Amino acid sequence: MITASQKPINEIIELVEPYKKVLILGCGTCVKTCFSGGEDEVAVLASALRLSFKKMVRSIEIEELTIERQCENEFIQEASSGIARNDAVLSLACGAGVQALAKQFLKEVVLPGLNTTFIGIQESPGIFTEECSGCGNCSLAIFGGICPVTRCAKKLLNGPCGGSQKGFCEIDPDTHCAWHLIIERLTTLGQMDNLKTYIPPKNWNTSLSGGPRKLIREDHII
Amino acid sequence: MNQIKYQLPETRHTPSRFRNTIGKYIVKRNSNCISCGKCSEICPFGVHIKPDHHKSPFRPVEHNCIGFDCKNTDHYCIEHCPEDALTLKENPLLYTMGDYRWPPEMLLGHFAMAETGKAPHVDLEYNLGNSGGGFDMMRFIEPDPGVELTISDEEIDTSIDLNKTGDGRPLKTISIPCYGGGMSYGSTALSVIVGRARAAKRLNSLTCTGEGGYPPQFLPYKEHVITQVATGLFGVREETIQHCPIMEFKYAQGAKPGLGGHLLGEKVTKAVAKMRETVVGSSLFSPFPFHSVYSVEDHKKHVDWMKEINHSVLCSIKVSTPTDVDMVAIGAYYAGAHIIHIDGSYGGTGAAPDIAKKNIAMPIEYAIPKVHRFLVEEGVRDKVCLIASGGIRNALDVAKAIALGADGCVIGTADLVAVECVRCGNCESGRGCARGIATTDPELGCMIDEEYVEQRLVNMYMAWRKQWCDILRTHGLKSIKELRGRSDLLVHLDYLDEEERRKYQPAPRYKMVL
Amino acid sequence: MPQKYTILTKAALPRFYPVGKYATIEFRENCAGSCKECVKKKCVYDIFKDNYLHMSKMEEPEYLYTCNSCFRCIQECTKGIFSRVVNPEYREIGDEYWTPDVLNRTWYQAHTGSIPVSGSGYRGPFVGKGFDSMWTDMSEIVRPTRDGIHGREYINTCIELSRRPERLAFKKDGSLAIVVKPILEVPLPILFQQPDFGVQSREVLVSMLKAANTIGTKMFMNAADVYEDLIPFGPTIIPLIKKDTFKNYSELIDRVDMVEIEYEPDIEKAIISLKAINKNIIISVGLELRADLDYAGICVDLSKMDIDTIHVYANTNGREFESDNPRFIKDMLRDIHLALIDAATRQQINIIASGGISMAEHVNKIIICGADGVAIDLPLIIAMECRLCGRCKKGLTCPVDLESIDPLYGSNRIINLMGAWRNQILEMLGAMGLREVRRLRGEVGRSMWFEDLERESFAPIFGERKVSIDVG
Amino acid sequence: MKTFSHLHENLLQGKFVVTGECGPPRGANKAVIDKKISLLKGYVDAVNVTDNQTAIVRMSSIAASAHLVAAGLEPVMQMVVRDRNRIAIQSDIMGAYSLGIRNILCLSGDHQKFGSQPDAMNVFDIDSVNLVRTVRDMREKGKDMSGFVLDVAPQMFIGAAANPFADPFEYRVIRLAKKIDAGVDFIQTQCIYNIDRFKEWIKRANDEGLTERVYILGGVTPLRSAGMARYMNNKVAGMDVPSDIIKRMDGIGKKNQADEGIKICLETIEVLKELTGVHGVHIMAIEWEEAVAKIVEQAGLK
Amino acid sequence: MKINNTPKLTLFHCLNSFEETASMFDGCEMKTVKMACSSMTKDVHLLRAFEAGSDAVLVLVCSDKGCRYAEGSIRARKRVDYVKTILDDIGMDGRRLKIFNTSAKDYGSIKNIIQNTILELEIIGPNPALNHFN
Repeated sequence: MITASQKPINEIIELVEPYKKVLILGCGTCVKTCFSGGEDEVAVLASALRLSFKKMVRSIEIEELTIERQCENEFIQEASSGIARNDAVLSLACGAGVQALAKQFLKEVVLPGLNTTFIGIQESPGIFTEECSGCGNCSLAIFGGICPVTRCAKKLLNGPCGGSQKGFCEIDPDTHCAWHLIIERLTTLGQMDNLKTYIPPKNWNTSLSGGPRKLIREDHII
Repeated sequence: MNQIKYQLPETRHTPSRFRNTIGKYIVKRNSNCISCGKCSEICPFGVHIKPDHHKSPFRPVEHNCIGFDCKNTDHYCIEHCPEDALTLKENPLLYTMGDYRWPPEMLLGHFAMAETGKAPHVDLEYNLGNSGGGFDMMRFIEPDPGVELTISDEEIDTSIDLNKTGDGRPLKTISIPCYGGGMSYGSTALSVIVGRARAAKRLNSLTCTGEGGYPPQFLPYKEHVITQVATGLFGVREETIQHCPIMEFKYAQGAKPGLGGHLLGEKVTKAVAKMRETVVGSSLFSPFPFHSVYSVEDHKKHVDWMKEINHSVLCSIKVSTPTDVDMVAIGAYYAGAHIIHIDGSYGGTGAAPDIAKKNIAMPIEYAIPKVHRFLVEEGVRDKVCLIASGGIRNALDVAKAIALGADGCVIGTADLVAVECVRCGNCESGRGCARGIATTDPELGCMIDEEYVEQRLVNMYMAWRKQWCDILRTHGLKSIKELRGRSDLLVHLDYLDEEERRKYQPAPRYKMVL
Repeated sequence: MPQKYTILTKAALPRFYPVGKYATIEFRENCAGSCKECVKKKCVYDIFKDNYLHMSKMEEPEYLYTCNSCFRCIQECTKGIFSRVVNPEYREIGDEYWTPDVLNRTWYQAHTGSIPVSGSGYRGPFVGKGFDSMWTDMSEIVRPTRDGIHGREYINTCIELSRRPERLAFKKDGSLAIVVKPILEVPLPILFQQPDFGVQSREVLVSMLKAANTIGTKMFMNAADVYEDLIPFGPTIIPLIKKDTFKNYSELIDRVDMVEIEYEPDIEKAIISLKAINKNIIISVGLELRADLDYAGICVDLSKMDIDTIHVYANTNGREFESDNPRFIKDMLRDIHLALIDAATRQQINIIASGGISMAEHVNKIIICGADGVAIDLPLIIAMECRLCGRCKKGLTCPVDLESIDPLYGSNRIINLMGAWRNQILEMLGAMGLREVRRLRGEVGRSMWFEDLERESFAPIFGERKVSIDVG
Repeated sequence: MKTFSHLHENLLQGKFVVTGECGPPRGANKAVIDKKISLLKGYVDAVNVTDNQTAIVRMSSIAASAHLVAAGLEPVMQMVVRDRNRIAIQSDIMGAYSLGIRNILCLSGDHQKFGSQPDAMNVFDIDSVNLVRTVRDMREKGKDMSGFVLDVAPQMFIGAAANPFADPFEYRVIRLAKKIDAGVDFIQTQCIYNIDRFKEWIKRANDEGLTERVYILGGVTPLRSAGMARYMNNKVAGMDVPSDIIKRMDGIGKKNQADEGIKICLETIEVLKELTGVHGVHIMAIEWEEAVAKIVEQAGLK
Repeated sequence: MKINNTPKLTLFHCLNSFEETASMFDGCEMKTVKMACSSMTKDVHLLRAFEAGSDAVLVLVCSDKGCRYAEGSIRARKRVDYVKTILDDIGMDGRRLKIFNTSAKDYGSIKNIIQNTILELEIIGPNPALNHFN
């Protein structure tokens, strides 16, 4: 899923300050799962904003709504009338959701309430870790299902650097060295040979380095 | 008595249909867990499971946990956890579950029996309800230590004979002293009733169509399916009478005596309507009385008609329990019934006005001895099979009912509990049973498969059979037939001196929020 | 065919969320969030759907008022984050006698006008106190009056409030030799009575009167509360008066059909002067069932006076007043009924019982015990969503804003409740094979009593009972 | 006032300056550089040394610039942010300064997609505006980006590019202002063919007073052929070759097209000379350094 | 700003952590909210209490080991901590939100908690978002 965290509330206050009527629009998919943009978070943020505006002796009208997904037009439509009657939309969705709104609604102000962080998983309750950077060219098969591009701070492809110690990364003693994990796992799997072969420079053309990407499935286009 | 070894149907582990099971205890694992797997190594009950190829253990399987008793063993996970990551509590969910007649532990106990085919290993009180009267106050007496037999379960006879009249019709024998009560196609999902029929075949017992017709799916098990004739005559056809071993006339249902049946329009789907020869979506009423029966003579005509259609069929008369139930019973016998089936007022039902369930007619505990005694006095007790139902919840209720004078019992609710009914009572509201049991909703009705029903029922009855065998053995009996009418083996706590009473397990009596 | 008496009901949604029985416990922290299998989406009863609505408006915490207890959300949640608890507020409404369950079912009936129906068997204790220690009886086959759901409309639920002549006498020409008083009857054995606590705003009273008027019954209310603008309800009102002060209400007395005077010694004189004010008036005497009174004896005395009805009061829970070990109304009624039979006046006088009548079944049961009909008070306000929280007794605001209830709505709710009650009464009468509720009065043969059943069925087996039967 | 380079000095004196361009070789052959130096020396005030232009790997612009310095020709070292993160950029600037390089042109750089190695990961750690700011801060505050005080801070004359022909047109002047605010000293524009549009742009820049704060060198590229004209219009991003110029080239015989190109170039220079706010020309004779001498002489800029 | 004289408190509690008695609330206006389990007090409930004008909000939970749902009390505490940071961020002063482990039987200490809160409110001041239009 895509993880995100809520922007500091003061930043959000600044964002919405110019507007009198704001719709806080939650998204019931990824960001709900990481507790940053579901119904509950929308309610909390709305309440906090109302309080802080009251405190500033400012009036603001806040409407709350959470739709299933903000990155798909089908679902965005549900928010249509809500968006129309407000001055601005504070979107609690990932960046894709915010942009999908901006794409769909020509004249409405769309503000991001979240910082989109990464593609990851909930490793254990409350702990989310980045697992994939969407490089567009997956080589997890070689690395025993552990991604060095994402999880090695140096994106090294031909083995660990000299900085890892006791299985932890030199940049953060709480982060496992991805290469340590890869080696451990490949040893278990009996696939250490994978690491003996030379791995050529990665083609970054398929990643964001190649410019914004487009996925086209001709068979779905009529 | 010759030494027969009974072929018992095989029990098989049949877990819950649901993802999360309900346990008496809750076991929580918090984030301190380092996935060392210690808990899964020591727990013999499968609460903690960590397959070798998994990094971290599964969420605890709480319903297998034996709770605080575990403290005294060497496998108490809470203390063995090196990280203090485990917590054990009594599950507060139980306070919201069940009722006076079926307390939560009895429900859970039956779930466990239906899952494993054995008595639950968790300390659940599954034999006694919380109702404060009737079966819940009765106990089997402390047996004389000398009388206990040392024979295996296989050598104990739990069968009963249904035809004692000697009228030349088949001597139908069923291997357990109970059979399934009527549940109609329409009130209950098809897979459930067919599953019951399959179980009846494996158990060599019977199940009953209820008043809802005879779906063709019953045919492979027809030797084990009773056809019910009730006032609406829904789905009764000549051929269904021809291929059934027993024909049941339902005069009243214990849970709503004096009232007719009522199947809500929503439950009358296309298939149901076809079966009942009626229109889709229209509510179906069964009137209370048979409009053709206004006297015992009329009733006899009924019975004769049926016997004429099928020369080997046995006749069962199902009546409820008014004050004059004894008279009704004897009348039924003389009209030619092989089985007199009395249905007490605390039994189950698909839907009944609350006012009827609670207030009309008497509990089965009173009716059994009343009828038994009267039949004895009339000298016909051994000519007729007396079957009790309506509030028989567990193996001990069955045994107690037999000791009070019945030959056997009919089981309804417990069958449903075995397939995970929680008795929420919404059998007919909205789309019907949310748990997919008593429903014909196209979606909800597909939540259960026949095989699951069959095996869960076999499991439960095999667990019950173990209990019956234990009782019989400890009281020196080899056959459940010998237990019939042995009310001397029973005591009622309210009829004992204080001191005497202390020898027996006290009756659970706590206040519940209903 | 003559018009048959029916009570027309019309669904009346509650104005406030009824206090539901269950609340869910859900630790969202463990939630999988956007789980496709989310049980909240799949709830058969769509409970969570509504719940989200009040989540965003949220004035009060999130209870699942309409949870139907199927346990599926608990058992199917992919992360097992649900648990359930009995709503603490639910535990607290009502009291021992007026249990939350009674309130809930009353609300349901007032809402829908239908009788509570459920699946599965009976869920309660084997036997209880009071009305719960008796069962009504039915008969199996040979009672031709019982036609199930059909033919129930032929069952008559009328009762009289006027005195019945002992016997008719005729002159030689065939005309009546005695004066037959006009007959006053109500079409169902239930009268209304002003509750002795609770919100008593004009709207509340008008709601009750309107309902009584619509279904053709009458309502006992304090004469002092009968303001001028309630006079249009005149024939529906039975003013409650006292010996000392009734003269202040002579105008009112003149305009109503029936009046009730509180029992005091030497009541007879007052009755005579009442008749002087309105010679056709039907008189009821209200008698508190106090432990220090020989109420059966008093009733016998009263039955010999020129009155029509005796209205006996137990407390709200159906108990005797002023007693450390109060008896229950069913036993007290038995005594009174039998005393009147002994005095050979039972046929002439009517007995209305009130106190502790909380469910439809109690009406039948108390009639079996000897009453002609009942008067109810609390069910009326419960029908209008009262929670018996007792806040009004402390001068606090009413959580369901009873004082401003719209009488049209309020009466609708009460009519629904009465419609449902009457249907249940019919249900039982049908099962018992009776065509008339009047035939049920004193008909203990149509009942079974715990103590009798124990003696008959269990004593021959278990011997002497050592734990005394406590069903009073 | 301090002058940072000869180019700066010339501009300060109000001279209409000329800069040329020198693309380093795709290899380590210094002779190529030497040849280009010989072609340009004496004709221009400074020479831009491109930095892996069009993302094709070449000798580094620092090294090539150093060769120019050694040969006595003043380089304008181009630097793109595509290949270096901020760490490399700052260190390279310091290195360049130590080698005697005094002019820098701060650019974003062409995307590698069209270059020789499209698989490469690009950097774009900071953008060109920030690069300008970084160089300016080093010069003026003596600090690197982290705020560390440098013992000798590079003192460079800072240039940047501007493209009056890219869309949206309205924004082009705003962007120019933004670069000026960041501290740019001189601007070299994209090749000018659409002279009308350039006039409009410079007019707006004048109106905003921007041309008083920065030296603008108009970019010109002599067309070698009609094909080149068409190619530049169609394939090179941000290039605007009006159709009448293409037509004009087409109307000339193949042999004389190069001369015609130079002619067009000279005409453009003539216009530029007269425009207020234009302080010189930047002649980008791509791989045709011979043309520079010709143009400079014929335009009378020597 | 209008300052109300009697402090307004909202108290969230579960069945086992608190039992209401009248004399407990001398000197303040108290709204009590009985929860099925105090851990069901969601973030938004707490904020709404402030929106409704409370000067302080108290959450009473069972002891950490005493929670019927095993971890409810701990969760409630974490959630309260989170809301405190929100309150601090928006300048409402997180100190006006408090959580205590109590037991319904411990009448005295609950009374103390309430009185201390009232005293503390004299320092912190009334709800700064109170009494404004909107």
